[in-house]
Amino acid sequence: MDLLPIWLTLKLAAITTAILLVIGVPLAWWLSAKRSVFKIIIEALITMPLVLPPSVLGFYLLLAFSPQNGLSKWLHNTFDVQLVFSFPGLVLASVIYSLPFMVSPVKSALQQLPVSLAQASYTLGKNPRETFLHVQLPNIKPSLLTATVLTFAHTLGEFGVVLMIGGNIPGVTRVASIAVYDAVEQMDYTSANQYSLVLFAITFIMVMGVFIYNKYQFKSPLE
Amino acid sequence: MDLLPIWLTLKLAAITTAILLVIGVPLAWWLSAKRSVFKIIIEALITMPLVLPPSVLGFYLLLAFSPQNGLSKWLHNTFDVQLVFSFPGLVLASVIYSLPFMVSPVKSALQQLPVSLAQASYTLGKNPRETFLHVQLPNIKPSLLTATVLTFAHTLGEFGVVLMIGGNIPGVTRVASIAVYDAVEQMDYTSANQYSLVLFAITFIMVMGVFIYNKYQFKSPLE
Amino acid sequence: QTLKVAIAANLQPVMKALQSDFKKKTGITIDAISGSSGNLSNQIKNGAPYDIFMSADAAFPTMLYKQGFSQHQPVFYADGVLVICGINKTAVNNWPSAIQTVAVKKIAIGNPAIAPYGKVAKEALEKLNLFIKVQPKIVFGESISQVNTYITTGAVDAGFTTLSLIRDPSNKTKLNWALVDSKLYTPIRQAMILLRRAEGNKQAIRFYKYLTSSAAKAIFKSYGYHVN
Amino acid sequence: MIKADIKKQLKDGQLLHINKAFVTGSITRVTGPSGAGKTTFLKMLAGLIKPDEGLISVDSNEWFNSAGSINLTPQLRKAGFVFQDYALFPNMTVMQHLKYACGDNDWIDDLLKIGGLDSFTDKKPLHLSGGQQQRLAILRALAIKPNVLLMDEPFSAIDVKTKMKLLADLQTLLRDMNTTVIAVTHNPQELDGIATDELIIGED
Amino acid sequence: MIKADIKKQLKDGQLLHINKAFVTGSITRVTGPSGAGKTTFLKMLAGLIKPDEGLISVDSNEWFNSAGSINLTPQLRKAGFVFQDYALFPNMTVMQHLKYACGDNDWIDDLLKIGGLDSFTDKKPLHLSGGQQQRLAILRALAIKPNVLLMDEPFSAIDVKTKMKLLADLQTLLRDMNTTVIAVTHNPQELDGIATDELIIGED
Ligand SMILES: Nc1ncnc2c1ncn2[C@@H]1O[C@H](COP(=O)(O)OP(=O)(O)OP(=O)(O)O)[C@@H](O)[C@H]1O
Ligand SMILES: Nc1ncnc2c1ncn2[C@@H]1O[C@H](COP(=O)(O)OP(=O)(O)OP(=O)(O)O)[C@@H](O)[C@H]1O
Ligand code: MOO
Ligand SMILES: [Mg+2]
Ligand SMILES: [Mg+2]
Repeated sequence: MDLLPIWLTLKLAAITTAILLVIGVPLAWWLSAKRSVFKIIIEALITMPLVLPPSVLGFYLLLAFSPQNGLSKWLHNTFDVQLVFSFPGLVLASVIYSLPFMVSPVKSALQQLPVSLAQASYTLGKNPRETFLHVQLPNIKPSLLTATVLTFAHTLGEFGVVLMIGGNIPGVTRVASIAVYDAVEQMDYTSANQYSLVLFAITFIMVMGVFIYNKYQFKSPLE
Repeated sequence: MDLLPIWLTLKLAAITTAILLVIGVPLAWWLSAKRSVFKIIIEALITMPLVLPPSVLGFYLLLAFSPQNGLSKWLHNTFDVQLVFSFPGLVLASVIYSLPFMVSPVKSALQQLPVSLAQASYTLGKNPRETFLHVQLPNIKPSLLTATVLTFAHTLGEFGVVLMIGGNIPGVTRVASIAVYDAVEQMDYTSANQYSLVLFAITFIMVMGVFIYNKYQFKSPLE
Repeated sequence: QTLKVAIAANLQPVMKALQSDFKKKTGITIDAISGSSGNLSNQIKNGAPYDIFMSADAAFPTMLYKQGFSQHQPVFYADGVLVICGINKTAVNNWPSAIQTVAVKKIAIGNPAIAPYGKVAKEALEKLNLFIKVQPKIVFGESISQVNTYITTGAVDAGFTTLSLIRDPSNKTKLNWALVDSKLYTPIRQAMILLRRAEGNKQAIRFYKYLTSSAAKAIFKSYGYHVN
Repeated sequence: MIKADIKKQLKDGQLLHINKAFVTGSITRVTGPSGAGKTTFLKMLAGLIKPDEGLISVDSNEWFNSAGSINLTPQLRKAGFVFQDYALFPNMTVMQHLKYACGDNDWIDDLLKIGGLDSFTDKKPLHLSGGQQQRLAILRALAIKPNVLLMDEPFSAIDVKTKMKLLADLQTLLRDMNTTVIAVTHNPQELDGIATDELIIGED
Repeated sequence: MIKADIKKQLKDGQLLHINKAFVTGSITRVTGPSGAGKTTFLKMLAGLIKPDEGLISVDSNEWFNSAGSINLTPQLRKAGFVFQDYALFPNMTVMQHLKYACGDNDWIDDLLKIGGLDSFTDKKPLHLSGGQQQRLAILRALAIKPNVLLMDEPFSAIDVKTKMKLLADLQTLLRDMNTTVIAVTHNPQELDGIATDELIIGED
């Protein structure tokens, strides 16, 4: 078994998760506060990758990333960044694809905190940012962990989008899910089975780990 | 645009959702009650399709569904049911694939009900089944609706598994997500775009609908 | 950076031999990316970073050439051979009548729109006036590779594929097969092009030339392809 | 006569040990600091929490006996229970609450009058004030005509005037039914002149 | 002197109208039935809920004025607030709560002694009894040395003995700081002899 696709997948998942922690958590915070119709539309858009066929997402990304496209052309000429059939492109696609896995659980956890927690912090003179960092975020740690692990695992499992905009290039876009597909197509069922088992083992252990941790952890009275 | 794939997809999603309501809701109830290590393992397994690459699931289903396989052969000989390249096969795959979308939200909603609700019902002499039907289920309606809509929408979006076990048969297994992929591969971007827009519109309207409903509905104090 | 060669799925078995032979001769490593000819063409159109595209027909490379993805006309490198193949004998012995029996439940062919081997399979069935009759049994593979998968897992009883599958020494599944009469389909004239980004890439040009060398021809031949 | 001699290791480490007999028809006031185990005690009587060891018997029936492995379900004990958080069913109207508990319409009408909820029969809990919610919780527990009525802070949300009227009515009713009442309260003056017995849990 | 003349349409349809002045250093007891709007009134004073119209002024500063579109944030008002549900931070120990609120270690030590929490400084709320949690909520509100102290049912979970001791200590402290106190309570006897003024909300 060629381990390159496994490493590539882990790298993709790690980078995607890191990016989503940075942009997804503040986004969740923004969404958790007073709702407006505009926010509901944004939230629905964020949820879309959860339900939209990967082939539809892949198709639009292919069009957007294609060098024929103005923005992609400009990116390519200016920064020498090509998005289609490239690792940066996969990262961007994965960020979009896994966004709801980070945003939704964090958002609902924030909404489930009693409002009086933030209010108490305000009456102590603390601004919303301090309140978020010192009061709200520390009290949704289990949800944050769950969101992080599921985001990571879900990115490991990304397939359809990569199939369309990745192109199965070894070491660049040939992630494990594609390697399984490729091995099956090459009738190399031994490799397909090995990749599958590795992926299954990694994701299963992660999911189990989170579940058991969430069961046995010091339970906050808020959940 | 050939509308057959759209109808087929809607049919698949409707049947899958109906089946999952019947098996997923009791399963969620069972999981929501006192937890054991065994239940955690079951729960992790149910969560797997959310994070496992569709190509892995597709690979194993291909092996399991192949008429060479003992069980499939028996099914075939006894009931004349063929699972590979058939609509029943897609239904079975979709049920597995969308299971976590039904079970997880219903389970957490049940767990978030105050335990005293069920206890109150018990002290009135009601058994767990009556309590579930008359007290617990009616009070998680919004979550049940969300789970149903997301299950339906997520089944609409199924791609990787169908790609591997469907065989792209018009009217049987050529669902909309496959039609998009197929059109893109044929460089027929007009059709790809039409299918994509239809799928995007359907799923977006459903997701928005649930979000708005959940916002404006009569809010139960329990959520 | 290694060379990236996009290959039509039917070439998968022979490519392994070509790669190792070329590596032995030149020390150059090649990454092969396989798919149906149409799928690969679509990827190239959208910017896939491939150096050479080896198609299963001439139409796709010609289209890419006309659209400016190459500065050179496509070049023929081999002619493919269509076979019908299955795990059980029943489906392939006297296949035109066998595939009409109830014993044959599913028949795999490549997607005619993107896989040239599927296109000729359909053509052969149509010539025999069988296509309409067996249509309910037909399943479409995304590429000839997927057809091969369906055959070797036993998911279908029979499938139309390339002779190189049979000649592939690494294929351990015991297969029953029969040639499809070459009069039933237009010759599968497989062509390749050197893509724009490989322009001036000495290694790419070297492999491109190697493919029409006698050494390569011998390998193609041993996998059942016709070369001249 | 209800006899309870039970032990329970509480989650916070304390050992709760209660040994007490309640005369049939008596009204016992249970007091004690927060977290002492008052709610836990009531729930053990109702069969909602299992004691670690001991014995609970009601007249000649054993409800719980760790030695004989007897542990009746809450359904079989059918103790009326007024929960500290009311535990009303958000999906049910006042009337549906009472109909869920019992089928006797005359009895339901009587209860609605006693609780002063007769003009709110089609309201769901969300649209009731805190005091009305609490009264509904009491009526629901009474709807099953329980022999034992366990009440956890049953009057905390009811203002003094309403409480006095309700208590007077309840007293007659409970005397008629000969119900044994065990009521937890934080306010030591509450139930003065009504309670006939007292249990203090966890006072050091 | 705190002056409030504010109106608020409550979610249940009632109109809450309060017009009252609170003398600096006074202790006002607020009573009234459940749901009348006591908590809402305190939150409007603290800037956590916006009144529909009216005026709130503290000495010569306007905190809220619907005519002049003035509405100070809670951060600027810095009213000490003891929440009905305590609103303790589950992630913080007793000490961290007080340090989050103020930087004066001597003051924190004083508070811990008054609240009898000096031996629990490294405990998180989950490991405190209800009464200890409530005392921590009071100490946290005092940590910012507020001019105005708003307390919502601050003694409901504290047993009588502890309450008496705490009240005595608080009284001295509040007098020293000249803090204006507004305290909601359900128990009409509570704060007898301590409260210097009274506000009844929503009694018909
Ligand atoms: N099923 C259980 N098993 C063991 N301990 C429990 C159980 N349920 C609750 N406890 C613990 O018992 C202790 C006492 O809780 P309980 O609710 O009985 O106190 P209480 O006297 O009713 O207090 P309050 O006046 O605040 O209502 C708490 O520490 C709680 O965590
Ligand atoms: N931000 C708000 N705007 C309008 N109405 C509100 C707001 N917050 C709460 N209410 C409503 O005001 C009413 C009074 O609630 P409040 O909590 O002030 O009562 P209370 O007097 O404190 O009762 P309790 O004694 O039960 O604590 C309730 O019907 C509540 O729904
Ligand atoms: O080799 Mo093909 O392009 O799949 O027929
Ligand atoms: Mg209690
Ligand atoms: Mg209040």
